[in-house]
Amino acid sequence: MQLIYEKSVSGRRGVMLPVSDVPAATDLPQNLLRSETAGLPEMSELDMVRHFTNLSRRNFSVDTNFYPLGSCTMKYNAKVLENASNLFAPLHPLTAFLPGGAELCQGALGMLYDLGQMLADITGMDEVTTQPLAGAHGEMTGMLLVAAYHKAKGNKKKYVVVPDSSHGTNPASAAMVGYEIITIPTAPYGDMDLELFKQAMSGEVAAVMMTCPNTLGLFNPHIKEIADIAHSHDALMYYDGANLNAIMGKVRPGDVGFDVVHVNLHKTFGTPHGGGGPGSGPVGVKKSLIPFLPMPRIIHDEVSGKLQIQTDNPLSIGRTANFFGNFGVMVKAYTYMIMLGREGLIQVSEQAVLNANYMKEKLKDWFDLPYTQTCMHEVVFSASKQLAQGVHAIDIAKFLIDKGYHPPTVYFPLIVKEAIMIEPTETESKATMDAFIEVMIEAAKQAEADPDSFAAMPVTMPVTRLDETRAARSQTVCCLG
Amino acid sequence: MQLIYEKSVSGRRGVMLPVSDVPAATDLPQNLLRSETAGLPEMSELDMVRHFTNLSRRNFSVDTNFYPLGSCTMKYNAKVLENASNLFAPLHPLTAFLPGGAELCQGALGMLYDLGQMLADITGMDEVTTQPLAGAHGEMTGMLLVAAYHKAKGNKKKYVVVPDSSHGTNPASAAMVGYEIITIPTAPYGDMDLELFKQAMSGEVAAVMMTCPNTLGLFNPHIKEIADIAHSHDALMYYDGANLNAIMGKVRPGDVGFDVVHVNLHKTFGTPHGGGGPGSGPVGVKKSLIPFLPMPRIIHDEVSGKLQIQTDNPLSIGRTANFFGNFGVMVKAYTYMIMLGREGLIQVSEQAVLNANYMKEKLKDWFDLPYTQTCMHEVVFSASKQLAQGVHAIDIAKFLIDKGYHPPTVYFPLIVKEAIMIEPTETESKATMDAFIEVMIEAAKQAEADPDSFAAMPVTMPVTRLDETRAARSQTVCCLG
Amino acid sequence: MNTSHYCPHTPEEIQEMLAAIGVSSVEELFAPIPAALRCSTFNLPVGMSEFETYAKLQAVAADNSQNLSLFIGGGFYDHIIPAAVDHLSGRAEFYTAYTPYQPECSQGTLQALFEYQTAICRLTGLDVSNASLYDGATGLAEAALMAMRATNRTKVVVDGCVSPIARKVLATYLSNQDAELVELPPLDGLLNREELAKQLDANTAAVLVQYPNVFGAVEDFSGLADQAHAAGALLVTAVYPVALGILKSPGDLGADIAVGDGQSLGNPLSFGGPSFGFIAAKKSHIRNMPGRIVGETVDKNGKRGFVLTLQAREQHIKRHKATSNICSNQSLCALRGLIFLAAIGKQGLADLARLNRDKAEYAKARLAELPGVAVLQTAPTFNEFTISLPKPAEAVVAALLDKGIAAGMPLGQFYVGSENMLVVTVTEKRSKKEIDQLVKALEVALCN
Amino acid sequence: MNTSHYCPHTPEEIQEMLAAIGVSSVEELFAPIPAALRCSTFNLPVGMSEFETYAKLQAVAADNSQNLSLFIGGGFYDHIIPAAVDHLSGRAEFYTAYTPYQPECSQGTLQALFEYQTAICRLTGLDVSNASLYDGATGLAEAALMAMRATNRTKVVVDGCVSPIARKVLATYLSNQDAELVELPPLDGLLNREELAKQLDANTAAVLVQYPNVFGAVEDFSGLADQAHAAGALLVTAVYPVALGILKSPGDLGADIAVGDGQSLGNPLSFGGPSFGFIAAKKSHIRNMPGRIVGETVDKNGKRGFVLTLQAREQHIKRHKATSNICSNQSLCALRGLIFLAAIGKQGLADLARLNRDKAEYAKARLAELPGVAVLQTAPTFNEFTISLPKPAEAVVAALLDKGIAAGMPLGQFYVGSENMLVVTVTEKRSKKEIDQLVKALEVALCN
Repeated sequence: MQLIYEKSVSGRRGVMLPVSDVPAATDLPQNLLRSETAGLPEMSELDMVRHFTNLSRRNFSVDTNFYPLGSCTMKYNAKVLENASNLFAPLHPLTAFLPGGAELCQGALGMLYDLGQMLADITGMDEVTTQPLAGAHGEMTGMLLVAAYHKAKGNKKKYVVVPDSSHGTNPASAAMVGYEIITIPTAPYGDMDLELFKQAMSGEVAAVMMTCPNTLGLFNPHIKEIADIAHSHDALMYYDGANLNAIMGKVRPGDVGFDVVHVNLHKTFGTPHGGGGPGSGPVGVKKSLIPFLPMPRIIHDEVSGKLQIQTDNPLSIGRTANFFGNFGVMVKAYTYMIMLGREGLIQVSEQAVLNANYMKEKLKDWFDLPYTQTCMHEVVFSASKQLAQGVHAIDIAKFLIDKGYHPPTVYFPLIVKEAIMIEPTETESKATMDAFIEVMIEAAKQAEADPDSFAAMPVTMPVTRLDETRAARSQTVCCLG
Repeated sequence: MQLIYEKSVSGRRGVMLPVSDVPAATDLPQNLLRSETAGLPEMSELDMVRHFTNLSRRNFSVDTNFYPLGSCTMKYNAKVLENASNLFAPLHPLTAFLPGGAELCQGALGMLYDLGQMLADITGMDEVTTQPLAGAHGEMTGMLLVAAYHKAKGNKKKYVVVPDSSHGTNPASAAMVGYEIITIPTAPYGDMDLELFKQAMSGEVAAVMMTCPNTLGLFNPHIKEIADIAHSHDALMYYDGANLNAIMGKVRPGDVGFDVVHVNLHKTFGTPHGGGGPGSGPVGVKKSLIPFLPMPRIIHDEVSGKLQIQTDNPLSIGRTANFFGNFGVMVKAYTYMIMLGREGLIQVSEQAVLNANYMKEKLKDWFDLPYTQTCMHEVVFSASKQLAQGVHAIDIAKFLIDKGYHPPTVYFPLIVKEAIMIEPTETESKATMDAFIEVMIEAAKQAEADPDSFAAMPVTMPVTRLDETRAARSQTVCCLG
Repeated sequence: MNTSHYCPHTPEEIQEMLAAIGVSSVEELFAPIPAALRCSTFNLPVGMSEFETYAKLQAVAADNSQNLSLFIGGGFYDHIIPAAVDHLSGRAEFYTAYTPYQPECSQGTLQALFEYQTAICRLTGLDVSNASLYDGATGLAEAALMAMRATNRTKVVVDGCVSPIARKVLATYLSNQDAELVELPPLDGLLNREELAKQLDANTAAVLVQYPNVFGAVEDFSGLADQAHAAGALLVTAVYPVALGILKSPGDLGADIAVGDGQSLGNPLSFGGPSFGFIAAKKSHIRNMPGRIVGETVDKNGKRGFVLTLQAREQHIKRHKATSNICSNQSLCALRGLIFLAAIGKQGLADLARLNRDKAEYAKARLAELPGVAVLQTAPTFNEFTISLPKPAEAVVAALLDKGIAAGMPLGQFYVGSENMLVVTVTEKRSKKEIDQLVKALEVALCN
Repeated sequence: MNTSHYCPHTPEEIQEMLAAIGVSSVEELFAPIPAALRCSTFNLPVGMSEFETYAKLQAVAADNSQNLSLFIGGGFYDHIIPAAVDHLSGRAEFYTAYTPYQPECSQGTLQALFEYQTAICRLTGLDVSNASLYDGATGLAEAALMAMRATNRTKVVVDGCVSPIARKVLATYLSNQDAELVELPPLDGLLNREELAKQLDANTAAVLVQYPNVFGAVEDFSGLADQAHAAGALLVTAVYPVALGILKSPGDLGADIAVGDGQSLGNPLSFGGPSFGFIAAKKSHIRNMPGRIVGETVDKNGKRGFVLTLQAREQHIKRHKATSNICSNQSLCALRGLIFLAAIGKQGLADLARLNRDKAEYAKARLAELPGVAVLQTAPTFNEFTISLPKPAEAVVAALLDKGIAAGMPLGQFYVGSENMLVVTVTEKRSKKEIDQLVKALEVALCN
């Protein structure tokens, strides 16, 4: 498909603007004006609409394809969430900061407050900030809170401990807060190696960042012991909420020793992933960390029953973003949560785990399963059997594309060779999973029978396999005018 | 793709209903209850959404493909029209008929009244009813008005005259009002044969139904003379507004002798075609026909400045549908009209005609052009040259599908052998037309070089050419449970 | 030239195109229109930007009472519409396509309409359905014409308990046909079977009844089909599709043709339209059906596909001998109906129907407790019922409108002597609280 | 089990699946969680139907003042959003997909992001852009970190005329880094160049400025890039993208990095989010860029296609050595930005910018006529300007809020001694009538 710039025609106009009802201002001085009009598209509205409609048709998506992308929780995005979020489109965020402004946005503030309360309840935390704009942003916010906590206590801390199965964002977020990383290998049974962990712990460790269940889909049974050890060094326990979809109503991070937790609303709480975002990564903390929460903070005034806004607090880490975070995303998550309610969310986790274990059971004879125990919401296979025939995980992925399935996550977690990480989510029906299982088995058979056939895949898409090296070398990241 | 019924799973539930907040009623008597629950789909919401999203992707449409379907005016459907129409979703039509109800819907009534006034102005009529639900429904309404007029005058009328180039709806609508049809052949120059018309006219003719420009895209220069002849027999002139997109601001049906006109809002006024509807077919009339208009009628009270509703009138033809017609469609048309305004609508017609003539000029060397004069908004070619090689108009159509174009209308008008009727509309850019022209020329060349290749087309769609005879024979019009 | 929305050409492009055509101005292209006939144009106002236009429409919308507590129905019902209905029918590939004349590139619309036809057949218990008509009222008229064609008779007998608006449309449709229309006056809000028996003769094409009827009654129509068939007439039933979640289907009743309005299936009230009409019939009548019909077939490779079928019935082929003049129908509204039914599901529609009845029965019982208020029907009702008031219904309704409640439809405008009668509708969207407010407000109004 | 929304299995299916797994209950699957750790669950309320839920959200939305006449900005602007933006970004294939890790089945997102990057490059006059950051404020912080990496220096100098909120975010981001942050106090609402010269030293990584600045001034930054570069520092400019329709681009100014908030490009106010941050830079800095970048390449047949590129910078490869921790960005908001720019078009953005300035200049002139009101800036302004009032701005704003007018942002909360200062924003959406009402209401408030 042509680029929109290649379809542009010089002088063509798109959407008309209102005609001015005020006098034209005198021109700005020449030295402030741009040398030439920016080379934006010049399209008719129809051509523009057709361009983007047809571009959209070149995507796989949850609404068109099964999308078992492990660690991303690609569940159904209920349509009512979109409608709900649109209700707040005209609300200007500064409204809340005008004199008496809180009074003008009690609905929005109340929604945020209630959302925080519900998230605190689900995770076992005492208070939640909704400011972080995505999971990684929540991690950074959380680590800033950890740093502020230690600073206030006069602790000298230098390290953050992460297992080698962790998401890359964990060490990256800790690094943005100035910490050095200690990585703990995964033991053969799939959990962080407990002995090596114990050896690594010291008074210089600021925090331990865990995903639980981890990226292998396994719940660490020693989590409480780990937390106790960490706390004995006055290290805080950080919970990466990426996999919260597995455990709602079963276990609460706060109850097993975690002090800080971020939640990915776009995973567990059904808000759409938007082709890469926006997400939302609220952070919950235990009481000891509340003084450090970022500003603004919403406070429920018991006397008036109204919501108020705290904008300053000497111990606060400051601000990690504008205002209250990705509000529109939170409206969607809130809508999802009150719609499903307590029983609904518990059922979500139960059926997410059921689906993953079903997938595991049905495919384990065909693909190598490095960790065989009961998994939680996702299961990690390896294409090592197929690799013996020269077929890589990425080849299986391209096979699946040709069959109309978005591939699972491949090559993550890094600790599993040729990893294939499948997360069906609870919203997929048995029929969909059975059809996918059949295609996966077909891939395994074809890897045996005709391994060379994979190199040409995919063949059903607008493009065949793309040359990533060339992209990195040429660094063509925009189209010159 | 599987049918939705084939994807259903017994016992599966879709969207949840509210839990009742009132006591359960006692059961209805058994003899009133259905014997078994109707076999509707049983789908999860995700599976249902995926089903229809993927079904939608099996359509060509204006937003995805150039769609030069002659006589249908497949112009761009502005997105703001959808938003505007949604604003009125909760308004119950009976509101207007409650005591004092008109007062409760002044906005809606005012919109309808203004729309009628604007349509009257554009067509040169004196009043418009918005009740008819589509073009053909407008025709029937118009013919009922004609019949009522003659009845009131004591005229004995039996026939309606139509040219053979007319839309099938014209004779069909006249027949529904009890008239017999006299069909006038088209003369070699493309207009209704004037001499034969004169011979056909008599005191028994109730009306002459004309499309002008006609379905060949030609404006009849004798239209005023035809009207005068009709009127001399006290026959009324009916204007089929299907092709109004060609003439806005250039000529008004009312000014050249037409007494009744219907307008297709879904053609000229940019409302979407919906895969076959809903349309909207308001009917405008000259003063002499106002007493016969269907009820309810909206009246502007000069004294109060308010809109009122007339529900009864002894001469009225009655009701041709519920309430005020396809209101939501009219909101869209109204939005379109006030947005474009006078100059905008004139430009619409000018560029629609420009585009059609450009298409005509560029293709006339490749396809037989039975009528060579300047066309209006559409141009009719014939595949007779290609037929000599055994390639039919339908084959050209399938060739175009494989190239990503919705085919023009084929085999209509019936009077042109192997007709290919192209209506680009004003919203298509030159680049789109040039690309289409190139592909049409390619088709012409391929018809010469390799006529046998067409039989296999299309090959790029989910199905190849379909067996229509088998469908008519098997009469499988629903899926048995 | 480029002064307007949606007309893409630049002045340079226009010049190129004019040169290719061989004329010097766009105006020249209008030369075929004789100068004497040219208009001095029309008087529409100057156009506006999209932003200003939408703001204007918002103002128009605000100038209506759109937030009434609705206890009115009369053929248009305030039902829930799952969000997915808007999102899916809002797919551009659905709403910006047209009639699927070219089946290979229209399988989306065609399969959806085939699935719609199936839903209608299953809901009505009949064999064949078309792909939609305009609305329920014109559907009733089309059914009468269809019965006339099928029986080659000209007399149509309609129960006076059928919606008065639909009967008006029916009368208008038949007014210039070779047809005799007989209306049977209601007997205590029900079909007058004795009068019906008198009207059944050798020229009777059809008997038209409705359930629930305009008063809300769900009548026991057992034996009615036999009675009609014995006289060689067809039975046509107009039905409320949500009620069919629990009510005996037209097929169960032995009806030959069923029609109804599909608004209640996923289409907004929208001041009365667009909605859609459905029509279903016994298989033997398929060639007399009006409108588009989608049929299943196979492609060259034997793969299943869908096409418009039996087009020889239609106007674009048969012209004045067609079964109807209908061309554009209400396809997108029918699609919404299908999506609604698929979203709610098999058991869901039954539950929805029960929920409607539960709400209405609660309201009926509470209203019946008010002094001077009596329930008309002895027959069971669904989500609509008629009460008689101790004073004119119009005045009472007007009083409640001032409190934001549309209490019901006064019957006096439709039936002489019914000035104190009110039809009250209660859908699943009315909460107990709203019903209690209605009862309270009515009590106050009746005391004043 | 099937008690909830969006969980599809029937009880029979659950039994089948459990049997396949070889357990007898779903609960058994949670055995890996030690019993002692299990929670007694949480206390969320009982769920609701979609209809009830949406009604609740409507009530929440209604409990806000969403219809104020907005003369506030401060980084979030009330601009028109063409209807097509919602419709196109509402395509399910866009919004229900995720990061395009598998390029062949994600060419829609990838090409759109490539086109977005191009739009940002052209708007900013710079060479490379990423595929979006969270927002403008975090974008400024990322730009500072990027400059530190590029220069291997640790001192960041920020103009005090940069948005106070963005400066707070910047400070928070740098708070635990090996970094020194210096804020230059504004000089008459402009950059204090003398102070800047003092702060430029061998450890200065970047100078951060904003235009229009927080007071609304469009400052002449000629020579600033040379000044920074002479000290070996980079120039980072935070920009308001709508203003770039007419204002000199960062590239024109010689800036090395440009950042900004994309809300004004087709994203609703939505109480502050989601929006998106853009970042663009000279080509030499591409390997120091944070976040996703889409690059052009070819497939096996030489056909053009797009992929995520230079991923070696990113956290999922580089972990703690990544250029940033960002993973999910604001892709859909960036897409909206692109669609907005494509809808408005090249000349349209310039016209839009002029329209904003015309409205603001009109308002400025009218307000300046009021007794006691003075315009702060001597520098030109775009669509925002600062006025001083004869009394505290907070009180005046409060008085106008009562009349439905959000008259501006009082500066006192951000700058000591600015209690009488008010920043007034006027976008193209404010009609002359609204501006006149603001002036009138302010006049009244000042008299009281």
